[in-house]
Amino acid sequence: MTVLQIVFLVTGFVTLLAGVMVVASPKLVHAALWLIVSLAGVAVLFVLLNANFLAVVQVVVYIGAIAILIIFAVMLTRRVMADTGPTHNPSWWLALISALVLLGGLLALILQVPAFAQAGPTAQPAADSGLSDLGTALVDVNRFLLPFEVASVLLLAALIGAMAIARPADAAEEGGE
Amino acid sequence: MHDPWVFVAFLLPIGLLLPAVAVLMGILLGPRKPNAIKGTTYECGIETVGETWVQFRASYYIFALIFVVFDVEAVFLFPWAVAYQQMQLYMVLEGVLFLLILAAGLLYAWRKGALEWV
Amino acid sequence: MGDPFGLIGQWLMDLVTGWGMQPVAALTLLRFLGAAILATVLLLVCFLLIVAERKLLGRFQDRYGPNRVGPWGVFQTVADFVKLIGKEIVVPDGIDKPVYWLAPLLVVMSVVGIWAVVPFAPGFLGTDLNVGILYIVSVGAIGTLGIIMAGWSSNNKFALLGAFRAVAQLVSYEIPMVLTLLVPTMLAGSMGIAAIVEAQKDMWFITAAPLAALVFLISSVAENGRAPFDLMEGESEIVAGFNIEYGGLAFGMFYVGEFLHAFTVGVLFSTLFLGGWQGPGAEQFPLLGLVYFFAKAFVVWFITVWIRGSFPRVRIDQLLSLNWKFLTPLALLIVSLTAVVDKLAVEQGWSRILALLAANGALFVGTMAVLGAYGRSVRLREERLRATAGGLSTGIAR
Amino acid sequence: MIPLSWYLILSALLFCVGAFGVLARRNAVGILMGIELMLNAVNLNLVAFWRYLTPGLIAGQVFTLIVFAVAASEASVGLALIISIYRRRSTVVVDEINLMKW
Repeated sequence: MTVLQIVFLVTGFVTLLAGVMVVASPKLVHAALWLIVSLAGVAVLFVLLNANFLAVVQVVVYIGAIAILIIFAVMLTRRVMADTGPTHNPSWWLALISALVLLGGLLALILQVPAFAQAGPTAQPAADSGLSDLGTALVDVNRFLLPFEVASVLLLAALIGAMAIARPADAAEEGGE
Repeated sequence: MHDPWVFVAFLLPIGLLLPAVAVLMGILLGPRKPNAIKGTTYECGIETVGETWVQFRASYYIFALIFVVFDVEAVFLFPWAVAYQQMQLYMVLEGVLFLLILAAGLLYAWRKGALEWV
Repeated sequence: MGDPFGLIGQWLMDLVTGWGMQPVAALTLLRFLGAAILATVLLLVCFLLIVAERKLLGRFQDRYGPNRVGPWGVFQTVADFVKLIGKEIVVPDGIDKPVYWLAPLLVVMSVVGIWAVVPFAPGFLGTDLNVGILYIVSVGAIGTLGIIMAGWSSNNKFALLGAFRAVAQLVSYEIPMVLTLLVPTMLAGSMGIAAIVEAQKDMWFITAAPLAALVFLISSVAENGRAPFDLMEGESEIVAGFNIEYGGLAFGMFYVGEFLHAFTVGVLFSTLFLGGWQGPGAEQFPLLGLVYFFAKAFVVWFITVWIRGSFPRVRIDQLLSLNWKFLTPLALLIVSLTAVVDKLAVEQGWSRILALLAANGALFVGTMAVLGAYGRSVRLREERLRATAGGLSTGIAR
Repeated sequence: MIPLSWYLILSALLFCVGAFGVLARRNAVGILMGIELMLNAVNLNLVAFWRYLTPGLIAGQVFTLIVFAVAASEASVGLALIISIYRRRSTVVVDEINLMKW
């Protein structure tokens, strides 16, 4: 057991436990907070994978933005959520069975492929140049320019669509003169 | 490779632990005589009306929404900014185009009056 | 006298390995000690910062400020601290205990965490992350989380309302802040804070990007939630805000977080735009770098306190308008303009700084013209309104 | 060194936990949280594959970034829908949002 392996096991356990709490927690705000713990755990795993940039982006985007959005939505729709009704479907055991079957299939697949048994990374990625390489790749016509600009359009569409949906009908009518 | 993070991995828990010790000290050393009045919700002495979960306006959500989209956008641009000095002009312009596409979203929100707080 | 920090580090390293430790373990131990010392010193410095700020605010408002405990009142915060320890922590019913207690700790942690990447002097910094700038943003996001947790767990509608307001403000002002952070990243070609300071050897970034620096300063002050942006603590409107149900040291921790953050704003501004520890002779004598660093940080911190003491609180609609209709579009323009002009200047062989300065100046003049036109239109509308209102009232009188 | 399969197993577990949440939660926001968990599991897979199999190519990181953008869009539109439905029908329980069923 190396130190890295221990760190991985602890982080993985926390991430997974938090994930279970997300789906099991009766209070929705608690579920959202557990989701944040789980996301932070994934960020630590990104660090273990030498993806520094993705790790901080994970925190900025997921914890700093998406989680806040989810908490806002939970609070805005709270009155009904405070109810004492069951938090899960009556047929939740069906869901459990499907999830377990899915897990079994995935595990069987993972353990079969020989390439996945690889004990460690083959090559070290470049430490610092990786970031500027990523930046160039995003705007290079021959590489990922199209996905990059499409992501921008996607975000624009999401912004406009979500705004059109979320605003109350009367506000939407009186807006825009 | 993980070297620079070791310090962070120490500093963050310590940053959490030190205030925790201070607060714990306050809890242990301070007197503790709870009663029903002290346990009530504080509203400058006025009795609380209704429950805590009053409905909030959706404007808060709208601002959070615009924030999320722009946050993702800014984060996308950071690798671009790092690579900026090795770039040709057209690559720089592509990054600016990325910015301006989203600026259109801000303009839309502005025109639609979603940025008004009324 | 060449490199005291390197020497001290080497000496400590030798000392610990001399006890028979593995070099890796010794390095880890030293890092742990460094982190512990940094966090402790920061929280202790807070005692002085609070007194200094209160004294300054007192002078700005033509009064003495704290002057009873110790010489010039420097022990005032210690006395306050002792008082806060001795207070009963009144915990209201119906709170969500783990969340309630975790919230103030997270707020302090988010501020202390920023200091991990701050370079105090050449070769004297916690750690040199290659994603330093985004690390600062991400740690700051945890503070926002702490505030919403505090507001939610308190079971008080004013706390919740205060938290909603605070979060709306914090997330809004994060956008211009993050956007202007792109400018130093572009100019330095790196997100590492040490590399950014290194890149300011010849010129500070404030000379190349004065507008970006200004926007960054404004949005940082707003992120800190102090006057004129102290809406999250509107005593007269929402009782106190998200921290209303906190007492004793738990409340003190929010206070500590705020005051430490104020100084951190100064540190970040001086690091990103004023060259950090850079200055004449700092390369040869790292101790001098430390002096420059703190001198610059204190100047910026003084300016933020001055702003706090001078401006009245804005309304929430003004706050959000200022951000979304002014700072964010301006930040977008600054980033686009800086990117294009700098690239053109390098390709055409113009002087970089002059081109950037000219672009900034043009943008400033343009912004002022737009603001002036807007102000005139508002004044005109008000005058017209007043005229019709006056006509009405005379009509009624007749 | 951490074997690649560890990451894959963890991500498979996380994915299935998220899938369970999506299937079993009655609350729409809860379902969305399950989706976020699943997206994270996918991200973890992408980054692990990038690191272990093709560290020379940047594609793994770019894919993850795109997933971030998609997740942000999905969350903002999904939550906007939920808020809109809540405002009209005063419920966020998906079983009760059945107008389109008939």
